[in-house]
Amino acid sequence: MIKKDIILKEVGKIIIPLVQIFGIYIIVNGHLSSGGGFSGGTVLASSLIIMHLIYGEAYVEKNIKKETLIKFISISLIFYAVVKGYSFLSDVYNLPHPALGPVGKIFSAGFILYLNIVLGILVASIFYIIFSIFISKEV
Amino acid sequence: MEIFTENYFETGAIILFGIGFVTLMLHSNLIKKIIGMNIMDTAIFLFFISKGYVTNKEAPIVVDITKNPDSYINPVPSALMLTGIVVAVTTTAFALALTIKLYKHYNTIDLEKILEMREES
Amino acid sequence: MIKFIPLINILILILFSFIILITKKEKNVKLMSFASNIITFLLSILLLTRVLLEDFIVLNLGKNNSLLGIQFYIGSSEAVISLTFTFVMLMILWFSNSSVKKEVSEIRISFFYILINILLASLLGVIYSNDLFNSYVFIEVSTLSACGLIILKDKKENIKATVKYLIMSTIGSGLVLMAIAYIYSITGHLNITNINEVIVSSYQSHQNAVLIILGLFTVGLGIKSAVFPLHSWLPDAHSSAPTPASAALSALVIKVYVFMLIKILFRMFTYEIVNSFIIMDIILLLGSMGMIFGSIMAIFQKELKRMIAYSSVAQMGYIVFGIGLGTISGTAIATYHIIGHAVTKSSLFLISGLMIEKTSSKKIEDLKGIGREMPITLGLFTLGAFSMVGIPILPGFISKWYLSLACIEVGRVPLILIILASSLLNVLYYFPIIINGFFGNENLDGKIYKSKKIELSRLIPIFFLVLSIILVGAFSSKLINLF
Amino acid sequence: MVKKMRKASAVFITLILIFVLLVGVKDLPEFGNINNPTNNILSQTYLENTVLETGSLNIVSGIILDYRALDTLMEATVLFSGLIVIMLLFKS
Repeated sequence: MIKKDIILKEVGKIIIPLVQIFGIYIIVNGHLSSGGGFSGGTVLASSLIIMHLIYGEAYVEKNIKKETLIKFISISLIFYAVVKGYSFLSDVYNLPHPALGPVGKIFSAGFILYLNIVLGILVASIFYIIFSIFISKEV
Repeated sequence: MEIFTENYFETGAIILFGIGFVTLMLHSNLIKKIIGMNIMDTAIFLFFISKGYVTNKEAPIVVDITKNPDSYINPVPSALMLTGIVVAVTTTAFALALTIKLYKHYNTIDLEKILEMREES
Repeated sequence: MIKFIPLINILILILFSFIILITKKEKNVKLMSFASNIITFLLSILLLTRVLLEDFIVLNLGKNNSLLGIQFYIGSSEAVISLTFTFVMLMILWFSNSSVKKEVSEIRISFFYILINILLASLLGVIYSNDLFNSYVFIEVSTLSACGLIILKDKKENIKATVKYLIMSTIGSGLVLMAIAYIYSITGHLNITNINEVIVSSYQSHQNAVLIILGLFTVGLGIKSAVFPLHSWLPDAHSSAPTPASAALSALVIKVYVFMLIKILFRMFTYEIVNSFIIMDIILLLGSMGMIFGSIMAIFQKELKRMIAYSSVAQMGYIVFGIGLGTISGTAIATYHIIGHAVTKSSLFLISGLMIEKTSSKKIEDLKGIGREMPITLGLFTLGAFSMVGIPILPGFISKWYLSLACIEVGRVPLILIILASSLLNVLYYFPIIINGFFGNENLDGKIYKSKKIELSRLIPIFFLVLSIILVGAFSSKLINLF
Repeated sequence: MVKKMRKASAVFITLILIFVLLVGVKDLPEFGNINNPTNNILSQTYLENTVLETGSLNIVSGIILDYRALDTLMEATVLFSGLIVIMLLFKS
């Protein structure tokens, strides 16, 4: 799985940050333009996958451990479920919830921005883990 | 007959669904079966999405907030199909994982051959 | 706050399953799984008492608007079924506390508990949800987690059975989604109550489409719930899974889809609309065929678990038969049979798991004389089998009795013959096990009395399940009146 | 021979399925017409209220993360259970 091609490595250095920034852009602008947690998360996951393919698994492991990713998944799902359960309750009982903010700005739309970010992390981690399981055929 | 040319989106989706279904039924190769499964799912998404279309209207992303809300298409099918796509992706991933595992055990991905093997042993 | 119990049930189950993923110690995993299941069980009791007072609860999620968000509808049948399911799942968990280790390797055990939690949450979701697309998503979750339960054992047959199950159920869910697309196209709603309002006034202008929708729902959900000609995946999947998993699959999972079919046929469309189409006769035919052929297939099986799995096909036939009658009483009995069969089949599977573990053989013929070695266990098995065959007071008899009454009510008396024939066939495959187990004289040589005794603590959950079989039978008239 | 029979029956079943579904399409409302039942009060309310009630300019995003958020939560659970099942499959 180790490709020592110099061109790939150098191009990877430029491409990967761009892809990551693009993914984060899609996630954060989910409530303003087309996009959102799922599509942005897949873009982020693809950047991790490119990293895995070019530099090998050890390099990705050095930056983000798989156990950390699993912790990310668990924590973001817990956050999602708790926040959403709270917001269902708050709709009925008029409990406090974050202000909607000015329409059209990044920090607006109440919970939606945070949920999108959480979903992005979740989707990116899950897809990368599935990919690495497929490629190494073990957990 | 003309209703089919008017409802060309639905007709196309149904025919695509048939193609996926027949791929799923005809081939015993598991990868081809999974491809058939995917075509089937995509056809259904196409069918569902076409329900939301309204002639001469825009995608439901507000750019100008003062614009009349009547100028956008129906957003419900798009919202539903976003969920549907993720479900289909997960099912595909799981089916592929099963295929890898089956290949490890039997050294073939031909489902008919695999099913025959039990009767021998 | 009680209104929110359905949502809290689902959230607690999935939350704990998320936490289990990052929990290392096995003791904590078990503790959390038990805690979440006990909480849902208690909350379901609370929900039932509330529903008995108010007839039904409607819960709107999302801006408190019944039109825009997702709606949960809990009537009395939903509440009773959810109580039964949480109870059965709790007993299965209790049983697996000591047994699952014998079939599943050490590192996979925490996955078992995660999958059980997700499975129960998704089943409860399908039961509660009053929104078609939401039900579809819950169905997909339940399919994936059911697949996971089958592959807990790392054997060739399990993977093969899972591939079969996955392909079949993908076709099934595809057809269901297609049906949802059609119905959205002609009504423009996803909420079952709203669809009902629209479709009652407009179904006559869409006769063909309505027939196709009914057909797609029947076939799609029929594949998933193993209605007779579409059952080919069930015996492999249910017999190869580990014992607690096959109890859950056979007792709970396949029932949910039939219950959703009941909701769609009789709450979304009404009795009047449905009975004006040919589909009800087809459902009735499928049900009767399932009752007969499922039993016939079960007779020829040589492995105990496969036999019980085929018996599930036959019992699904009873439920579908009740639906196919197309009357209120038929539906009530179908719902009653869902509950009766859930408790009976789970106890039968758990007991057969114990017997297989002790004799270390899957074959039925090796079970001869087992009554001498494990008298209590076989005694419990006998009670379950009596319920399946239809000995009075037990739920099996009661559903057969009321099904016959419902047949007379709609003037289809010859159908009673099918019920009778199916009961006789049931006798043919359950009684040999019991008779050979207790009385087969020539088999008893060399078998020592109570030699394969099982610790009483492992039998307690099965005791509770068998007790609940008797209770479901004893309170049958009250239960049927509820539905 | 058995194989051929099976293939023929597969094609036959598919043709019947396509035919039946196309009969259904014939019964459905016209594509893109503004008076279809799908463009009812439900989609109207979504279009009018989403920006005001959720503050999201992307109406689809507002629907899946606010009004129908339970769908999305279960969708995340689908992903989660898919991951669990795949991890389970390759754990040995």
